[in-house]
Amino acid sequence: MNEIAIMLLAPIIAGVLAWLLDIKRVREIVGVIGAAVPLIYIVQTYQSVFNGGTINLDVPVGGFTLSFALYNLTWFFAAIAALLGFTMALGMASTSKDGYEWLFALMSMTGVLGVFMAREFVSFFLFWELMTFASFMMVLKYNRSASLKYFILSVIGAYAMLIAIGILYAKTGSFEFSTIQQFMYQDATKTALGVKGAFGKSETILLYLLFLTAFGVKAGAFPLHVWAPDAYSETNQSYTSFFSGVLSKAGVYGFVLLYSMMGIKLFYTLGTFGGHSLFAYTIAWIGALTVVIASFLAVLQEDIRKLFAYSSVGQVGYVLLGIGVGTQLGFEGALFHALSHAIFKGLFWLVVAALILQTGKTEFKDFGGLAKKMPITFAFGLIAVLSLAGIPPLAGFASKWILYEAAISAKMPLVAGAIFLGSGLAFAYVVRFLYAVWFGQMPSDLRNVKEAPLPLLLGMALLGMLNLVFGIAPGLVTKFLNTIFGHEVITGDIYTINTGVGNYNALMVAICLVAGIVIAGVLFLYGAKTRKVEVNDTYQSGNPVTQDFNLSIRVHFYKPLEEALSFWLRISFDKLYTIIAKWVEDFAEVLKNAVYNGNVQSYAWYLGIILLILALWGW
Amino acid sequence: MISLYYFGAISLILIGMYAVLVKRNLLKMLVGLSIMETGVNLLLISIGYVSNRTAPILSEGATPQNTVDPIPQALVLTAIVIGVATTALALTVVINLYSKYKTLDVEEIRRLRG
Amino acid sequence: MSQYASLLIALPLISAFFVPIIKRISRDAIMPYLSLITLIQTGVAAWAFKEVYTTGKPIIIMAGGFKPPVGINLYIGHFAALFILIVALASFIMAVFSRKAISIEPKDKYAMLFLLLMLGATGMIATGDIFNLFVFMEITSISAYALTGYNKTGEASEASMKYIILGGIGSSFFLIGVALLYGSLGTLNLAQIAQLAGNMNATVAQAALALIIFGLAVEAEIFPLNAWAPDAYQGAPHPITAMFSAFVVKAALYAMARILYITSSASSWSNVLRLLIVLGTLTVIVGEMSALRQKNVKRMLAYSSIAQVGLIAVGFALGTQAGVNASVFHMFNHAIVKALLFLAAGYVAVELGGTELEKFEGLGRKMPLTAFSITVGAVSIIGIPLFNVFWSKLRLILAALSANYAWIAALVLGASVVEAVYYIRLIHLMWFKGEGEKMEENFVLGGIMVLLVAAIIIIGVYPGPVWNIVQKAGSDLFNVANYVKNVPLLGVSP
Amino acid sequence: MVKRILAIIMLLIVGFWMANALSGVPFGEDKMLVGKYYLENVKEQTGAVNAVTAVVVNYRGFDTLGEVTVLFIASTGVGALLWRKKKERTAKSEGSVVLRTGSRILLPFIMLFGAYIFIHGHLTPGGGFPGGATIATAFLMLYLAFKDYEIEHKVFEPIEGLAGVGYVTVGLIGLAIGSYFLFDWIWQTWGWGHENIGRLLSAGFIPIIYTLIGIKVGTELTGIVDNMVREEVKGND
Amino acid sequence: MNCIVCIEYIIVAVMVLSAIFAVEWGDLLAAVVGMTAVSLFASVLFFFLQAPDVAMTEAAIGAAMSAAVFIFAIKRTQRYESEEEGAGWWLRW
Repeated sequence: MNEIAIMLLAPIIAGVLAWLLDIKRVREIVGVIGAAVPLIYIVQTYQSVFNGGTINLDVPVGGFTLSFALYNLTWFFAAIAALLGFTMALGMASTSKDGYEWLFALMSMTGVLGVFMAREFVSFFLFWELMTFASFMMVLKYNRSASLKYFILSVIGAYAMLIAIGILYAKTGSFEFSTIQQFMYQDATKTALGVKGAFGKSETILLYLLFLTAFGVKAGAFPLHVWAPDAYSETNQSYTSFFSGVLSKAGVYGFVLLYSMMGIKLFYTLGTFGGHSLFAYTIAWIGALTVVIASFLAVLQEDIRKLFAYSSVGQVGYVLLGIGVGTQLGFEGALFHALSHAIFKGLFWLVVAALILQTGKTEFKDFGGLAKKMPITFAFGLIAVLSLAGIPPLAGFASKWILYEAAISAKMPLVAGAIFLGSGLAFAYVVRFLYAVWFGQMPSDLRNVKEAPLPLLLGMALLGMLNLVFGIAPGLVTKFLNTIFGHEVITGDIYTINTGVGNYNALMVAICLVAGIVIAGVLFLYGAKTRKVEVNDTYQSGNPVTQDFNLSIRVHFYKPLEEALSFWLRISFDKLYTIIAKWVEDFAEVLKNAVYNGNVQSYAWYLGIILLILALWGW
Repeated sequence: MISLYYFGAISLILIGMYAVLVKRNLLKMLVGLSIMETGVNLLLISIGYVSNRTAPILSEGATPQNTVDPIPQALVLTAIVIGVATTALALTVVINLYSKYKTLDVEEIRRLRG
Repeated sequence: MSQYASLLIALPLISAFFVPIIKRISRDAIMPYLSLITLIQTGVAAWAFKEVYTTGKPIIIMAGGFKPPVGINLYIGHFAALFILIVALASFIMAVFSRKAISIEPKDKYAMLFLLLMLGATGMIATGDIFNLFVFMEITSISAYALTGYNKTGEASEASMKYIILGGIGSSFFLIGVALLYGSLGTLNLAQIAQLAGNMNATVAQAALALIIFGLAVEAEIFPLNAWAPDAYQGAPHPITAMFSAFVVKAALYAMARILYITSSASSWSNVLRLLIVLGTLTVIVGEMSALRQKNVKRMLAYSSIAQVGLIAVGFALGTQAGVNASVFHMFNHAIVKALLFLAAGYVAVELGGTELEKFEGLGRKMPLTAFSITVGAVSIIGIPLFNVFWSKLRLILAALSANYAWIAALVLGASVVEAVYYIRLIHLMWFKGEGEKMEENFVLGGIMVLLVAAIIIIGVYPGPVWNIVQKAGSDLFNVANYVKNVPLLGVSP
Repeated sequence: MVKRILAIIMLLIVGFWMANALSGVPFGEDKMLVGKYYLENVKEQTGAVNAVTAVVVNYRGFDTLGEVTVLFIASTGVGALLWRKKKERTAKSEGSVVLRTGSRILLPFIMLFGAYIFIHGHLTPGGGFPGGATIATAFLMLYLAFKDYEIEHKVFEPIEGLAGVGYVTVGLIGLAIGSYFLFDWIWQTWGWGHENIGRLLSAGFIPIIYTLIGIKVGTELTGIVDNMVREEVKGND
Repeated sequence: MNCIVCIEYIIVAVMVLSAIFAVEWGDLLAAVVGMTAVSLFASVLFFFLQAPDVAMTEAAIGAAMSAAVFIFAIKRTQRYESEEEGAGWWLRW
């Protein structure tokens, strides 16, 4: 049987089984196996895909043919999905409560894989919806309003995509990506020569905006990000590792598609702005805005889940930014960052899942000093923190570095600035996470917290390893990514990456770092005179802090920043959308009561009025 | 210049419609409806009429050439019966309504709304 | 042989007339008798369906052996065959459901009216003569009036009253339109009207067409002529509500579309289309808006089905083959889904005594099967892929875009969003709210629900075969020349 | 008041529109197309002298069937909606002496007249529906005259049903013999009564069907009247 | 103009008049009588229009039967319509 078919079917079948059996242990085992199958096939197909091979699958359904293909680009995304799916399954093995979660978690995994491997729009859309629906069901179980927000935005995005697909189909008569791509190319050349193409300017812009909405919603790009924080935090955290790590990447993949299909056409239609292709520049700025805003909001959160939810949004912003840069370097950086974000954010969410599982707390103020209690989790948490904050030699640094280089080389200093600012803010919030949760004084009710359960730790271990590996040997990734572009965008061997602008030798950095740590350790052990001090209440200029303005790292640590930003924080798209929704509902109420007012006579009047209209329009 | 019968038929229809639109008493509305139906029947028949011809009963003296169109008459036979059926049913409903609401004013009878 | 398809009309009639005798024999035999008759009707309809779709030729039933236009002919083409089957099937399901749902006397009269409602819808779909269409429409609507008021509560009588007044006005104006048509063409047969419509006096054609569409639109629940619908849906007994939504409206819609395309050669035809598109759009908007904050689930479903009707009407009014196909497909899917939803909601009402939203809290624990089928139906009507309604909505969008009506696609989007809001409210209420202990569910109804759910999902996963059938039906509706060719017209010409 | 004025204006516009349309259908002109065919072939095809009857019963048989059905629905619906556990007449006073004696004497004649009307439907104006209505008026008189008169429900309902069954059965016999539903087997297949067109025993199954219709309509209208007259009485329990 | 025509005019006029009365009379019994009158005049017009069958049917069913049914209904509900034209009917919608 075809690999793709197995990769698509295995998770959902496992999910259905787990749901039907719904016996503890059994469903976990089934689920993990189901999630492992795609990973196995991904690993197995690596060689052939690396050497430029493709695997195809065509399924005729109801007048359409669903066709899938596994080649290097799709393989890359599918690999992310499979990997995260597997770790998610490991995590859920210890955090999931019932078969329901298994069913929809694995269903969404199938959906994502389908989206990544689809080769034409019908299957793309079908699996897109499957993924949306499954993730929605996951959220619905925990919180209705969050799920509703998520679902409505998704439906808007989905139908925006559907309309765009319809327009494309009506013009090109095909759903195939490749066909549409060629059509667009010819059309673009026509436009370039000034000949009237099939797509007018307005139509092209419409298509662009529709796709922007469709993919922007899923990627959580500003200002369509409002669903993300709630949805990410209001579900099973192990699932969130997949949700924020991979589902958002579906949106990213969508942008990549948009480029590959309509890039040239859009370029010729929309022209350039300050030397950059306008449409790409918009995407870049959307990404930059997302990064900055989401990072600021993340800094101000008091709830771990919310913090990482916002930070996920921000990190996806990096990816969009990289895509928006528009150069091949930018693309490669974006793809790399997609991978590294997936692995470190997945790791983060697993850590959070472990914390919540073991302590039942979510607020910073309830944590503290857990490093002693959960050392292994702490270790992986540390790796994740370093990687997210972009400290070499971890995956996060490599990818961000490439993005930065790309932005500079594409002469987008402002965007590069956004990257910097984002990194700084990221550092701010992860430091808080690091200290407030792991160090400092331990609240009395956390005395007897246990280490996280084994499956969860395995998941973390896998992701942590990869963080280190891709950090130290980024060449592994870049080499593969080069095959996508067909030539060496980023040169250098496994350990060093050379973007042509700058050069980064991860191994060297790593060695230096290890050496430094060793030296520091030696000094610490033998040189310094250390004395143990009991950590207790934080003091401000000698006095114990009063509750009203408690600036301990656990509570309102960034209160001053919040006050500084208070004006900007009042502007919230979330609130805006809520207001609009409420307004619509009230309007609906009024309309309903006005039209269906229960009086037969007024109904008869409606008939009369229609007759009148007919009569007047009759002349 | 519109013919007399058309005028009568249309005016009946309009008067019936007027009753439905203006009168708040259900029975009055139904009176209006049945007047409307009468008007429609009259309209049909007068459409089928042909000047100076006899009824379509081909007994003595009546040939196919000098009789009026039988189809509208057949239709109107049906329409009349349908009309009376509707009226009877409507009145039954009115009786039920009155026993429940103790009024026939359409502006009181609006428990179902929104 | 094919003339035996006239049993489709004769069987319900004779069995309805026979009910009083059955009642004399035994009062308990009535409901089983009802189910039996509907089952036989389903068999006949299935036979006719097979006949039509194997031979590919429509069945023309000539009453009294007179060729049209002299005699009245029934035209059971691809469309009619399909929808008569749906009518019979839905009636059978609802007849089975009635055994549980109908506790109010007099059951014998209920059985008669039920059969005649089915007969009326069948006739409306089958007939090939415009005045005969009027008669069958009256049969349908009068039995609908009676059944709406059947519960004899104040609400039921009120709803029935509204329905009667609006329906009365509508049918009167329909008849005026028929009179104008006859006066200018001298024939009543649809095929011949299609032949002669081209050389009709423009003003007469416009007025006649407008009035006929107006009269039918009252039955077809086009805004703002649909004000009776929510009340009637709410007041009627539960099986009857399901029948309304499943095929009574559909029959009226079909008649509207048929007459629309029959007269397509008449002048000022495109104006009618434009008007119908506007009205359909308004129907969708108002229907969804009204459903948004509905406290009573049955009424909510009613509004949602009104909105779907609007979508169907818009599809018909696009004036293209693709649009008609999409609409027919949507009619088909909507019939299945709404039958399921109203069946389940009615069953809940029978068990828990009411269809207010509070009654549905914790339904997932009380009646898991019912709750599950409601969920599937709701998810399907929202238009999630791999459920049947998605495909028809997709076809509708594609048709609208290829007809250069981009905003209709946007309309479908908006409708789906609003549907998502209120249906998810319901789903969440059923599964994640309230408490309650498991109560055992009726086996037969459970089986029926499971079958309908299976149908929804199968069509959703593999819409191919149904789509082929629907395409045939749509072309039967759209391709008027073919229709005229199929009817063996006698050479009666001016 | 505003309502009235608006209504009048609106209706005048609509009326003008309809009149305008009707001007395209001139009054009193020969617009027959199918009608001519009927008039020319009615005698040999159906044997009825009264073309309207022929159209009603033979050519447009489906309409008539539906018409009967509609009336049947009406009476059924009236029965269903006015159904109560216990119903009886609550008239206070008898009718006047004239009415009582008159109705006693006239009853058979009225019935006979009604029967005449529907039996001679194919020769003279009239037919099943007026005939049935006439019979119903007879019963109506009885109701008005006597304060505790009630029809035999046990008899009426089955008769009503059986008449309908008979009608459909005649149609089905047509389907069996002439292979068309509502086919006039007596006239066209057996060819009875071709010689005496214009006399009673002709016109195939028209007299039969009209008789059935007459009985049916009479019983139905009577049933409607009966249901309307008898009111619910609260059983003393 | 010959006499039959003027009779037609008179009948139509009376018919329309009685229709108006039927609509406007506050006493519902009177209104029903007016409605019956309309039906009867209509059946006379049917005679003039060479439609004896229709005329008979209208007289028997359209006039007599529906009048009877109406009267019974009035007997069981109320006889006088309470017609107060309160202000702002559109507000009460």
